Parts: sequence; structure tokens; C-alpha cells
Amino acid sequence: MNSRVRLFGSLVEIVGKSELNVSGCSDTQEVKEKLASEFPQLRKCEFLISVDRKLVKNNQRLEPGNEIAFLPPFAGG
Amino acid sequence: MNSRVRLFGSLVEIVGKSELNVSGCSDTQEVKEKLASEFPQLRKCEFLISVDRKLVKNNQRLEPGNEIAFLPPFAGG
Amino acid sequence: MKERKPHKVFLTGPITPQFIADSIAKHSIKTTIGAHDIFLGQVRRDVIENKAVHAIEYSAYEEMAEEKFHELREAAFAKFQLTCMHIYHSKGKVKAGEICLFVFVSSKHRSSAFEACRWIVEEIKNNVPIWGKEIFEDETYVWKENS
Amino acid sequence: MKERKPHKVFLTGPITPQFIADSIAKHSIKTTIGAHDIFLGQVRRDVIENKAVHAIEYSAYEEMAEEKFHELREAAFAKFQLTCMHIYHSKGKVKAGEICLFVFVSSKHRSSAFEACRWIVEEIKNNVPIWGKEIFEDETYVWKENS
Repeated sequence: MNSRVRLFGSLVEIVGKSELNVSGCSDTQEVKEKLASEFPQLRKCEFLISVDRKLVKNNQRLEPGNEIAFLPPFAGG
Repeated sequence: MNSRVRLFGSLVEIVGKSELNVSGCSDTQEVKEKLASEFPQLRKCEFLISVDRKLVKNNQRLEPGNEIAFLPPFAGG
Repeated sequence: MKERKPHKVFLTGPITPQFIADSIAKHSIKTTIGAHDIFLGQVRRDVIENKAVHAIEYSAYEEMAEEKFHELREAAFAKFQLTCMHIYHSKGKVKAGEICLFVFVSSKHRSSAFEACRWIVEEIKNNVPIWGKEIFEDETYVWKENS
Repeated sequence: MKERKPHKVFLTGPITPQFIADSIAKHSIKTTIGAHDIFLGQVRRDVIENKAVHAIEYSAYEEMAEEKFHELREAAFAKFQLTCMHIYHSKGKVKAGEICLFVFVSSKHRSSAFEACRWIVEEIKNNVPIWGKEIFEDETYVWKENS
């Protein structure tokens, strides 16, 4: 399965783009691991993961078409 | 001793003016009694008394030149 | 301690949105400010015994009120970490829907602004000698009581 | 329950005093309102490692942020006795001294407006996916962290 991953804030700079596709991941933990192995600096970053604009508590199974996002600490206001 | 008494809010209507002079009073309690006997409706009114723009807690001796005021409940804002 | 010039609190008639905008704009040069809290009191068209309030006419013991505002200002600066504070209160007639009180507090961080603004509004309501006549359409009135 | 139309929260660039004045003015027809509380976030010229912040450039996960703002709005109306609430947040560049957040809460009595406004600001800071780059004069930057 192909999953679309969006990146925000400082994470865009680490990955070099604001969006990418990962394949062969069945849950968010796998997506995180896959990207962390490709971009080791991600391991030092604090971020949350959302699926379809809802924050994921621990790990979440992915369905086709899910929009995954990596969200560094919020800084609005 | 002559004392100047200022009235505010609803008390102006009861007394019919916003300022008057009372004579022969040596403290705020006497001023209050004197005006209440002249304007009995004052007895039904809730108000505080100030001397020289400071609220009087219980009773206060008057000095020549003091400015006394009768202040109904505040309603600013 | 820096001496803060007491400024004139009472404005005749309603406080306009434009006046508020101008006050906000003046703070753009104060770049240590991170948070503003603004309280606005607006005259309600309350219905009392089947008659709707058309306006409130404010009066005050102005000399005492200005002293109280000054004390309140000094106390607020002592109690909270503030950069700026401004208070404006109407005197005279303010119609329903118009603004009669403008409290403007600025600080580096939001908690001081929030806490100070609320404290100041309560102090004004409780301790400043201001009165209001609630005037109905037919020009009868009642004296406003604070809740 | 009355359906409340979600409105656009993000504005490009700073929120101007004139925009705030216009928002205030629109409330004069709502004559059940007695109290407005307005929170404004202003960009500070913080000094970080000897360099002063010149501007913050805001970005957001807009689709998620708009959903969060909508949830927050519904929760605020359920939790507090409010007549109106409006939230505006900047995206893009906002210079030091300019306004990046405008929360505007109106109610019959002051306590609801004060409590709701503060609650909303905390919720925005903690739960809405917005980020800011603090840009220095020399165009270097750091990512803003909320305190």
C-alpha cells in the first residue's frame, strides 16, 4: 500500500520536501520507522502523527487513501 | 462648622440638588442624621460616605474644609 | 519606580471602534509586548418591566474616580507584570450597542494580561464611584445596579 | 442547536487594527451583548543569541487547523454562555509589533467572555497545528517554541 505523508514546520527542512509517498507500511509506526531510517535526523525530532487530520495516540493501522502527517510541536498564537 | 456635602446618582433626586451645606455637625454620622431628618427618604437608601474622596468606614470626625459625599452603590462598567 | 502619568479616563459619549483601533495601533512600537487583553463593556438593550433600555447615562464623582483609577493603575503595575495599561470609561449618554468601558492591558506573556484585565474590570465595577441611569424609549429611567 | 457557519480563520499577513475595529463595530447591532473580551497576540522582538526577531512566518496544516478551530468553536459554545466568538490567525509573515492572533468573545455578562477567551487562547496554543519561523534581520531563523 502506498501512503501519502505530509510534513510541516522544521520537518520539511529535514526531509527536504513537504510531502512524500511511502510504500509497504501497514501502520503509522512502520511509516515512522521507514522515514527515520531514510532521514536519521528525524529520530532527534519531537513530533506527533496525524491520520486524516486526527492525532494518533499510539499506533494506528492504515487504510488506503489515508493522509498521514508529521507534526512538530505547535507554535500558534 | 459648615460642611459641604455632595450628592450623586439617585440621591440627587431625593435631595433635589447635587450639593448642599450643613452646619453644626462634627462627624459624618451627624451629617447623615441631619440630612436624613430633613429628607426622610434617605433612610431607605443604601449609600456610602466619603470624606475628601476617601470612603469612611464607620464614623469620621470632620475638619473645616472637608468635602463630604454621599455615594449610592457604584454601577460603572 | 518609573512615574506613570495619570491619564484622563472619562470620555464623553460612547467609546468608538476607531478609538480602540488607534489605541491598538499605538502599541506596535512596543515590541516587548506579546499579549494584549482588551475588555469592552457594551450597553445592553435589557428589558425591564416591558420597557427596553435605549441608553445609559453615566455620571461620576469624577475627582474621586480619577484618584481611584490612579490607585488602581499603580496597584495593577505592582501586582502584575505589565508593559502597558489604559482605562477609558464613558460619561454622558451611551446608547444600547455602544461601548462604555475599554480596558486595555499589555504584557510580555498572556497570563499577566489576562489576569490583570479581569482584576481591573472587577475593581472598576466595585470601587469606582460611577453611576448609570438606564433610560427607556419613553424617557423614563431606572438607576442601574451592578450584578 | 443553531448551526454555526465555520468561518475562515487564516488571514494572510498581520491582523490590522482597522480589521479589529470593523469586527467590533459589527457587534453594535447585537444588543444582548454586555461584555467583549479580545485577546491579541503580538509578535515580540525577542533577542535570541544576540539577534533580534524581525518577523515570524506562520505556516499551518490548514485543513486540520480549520477542523480544530471548528471543534474548538463548538466546544466553547457548549461550555460557556456566549453570544459570539471569532478567531483569526495570521499565515505568512508578521513583523515584530504586528498582530498575529485575534480572539474575540462576546457574552451577556463579563465572566463568560473572560473565561471563554482565555480557554480558547490556551486551546489554540496547545492543539492547533500552526508553526512559526522566527526570522532575524540577517534572514537566518529559528523555529518558534510555545511556552
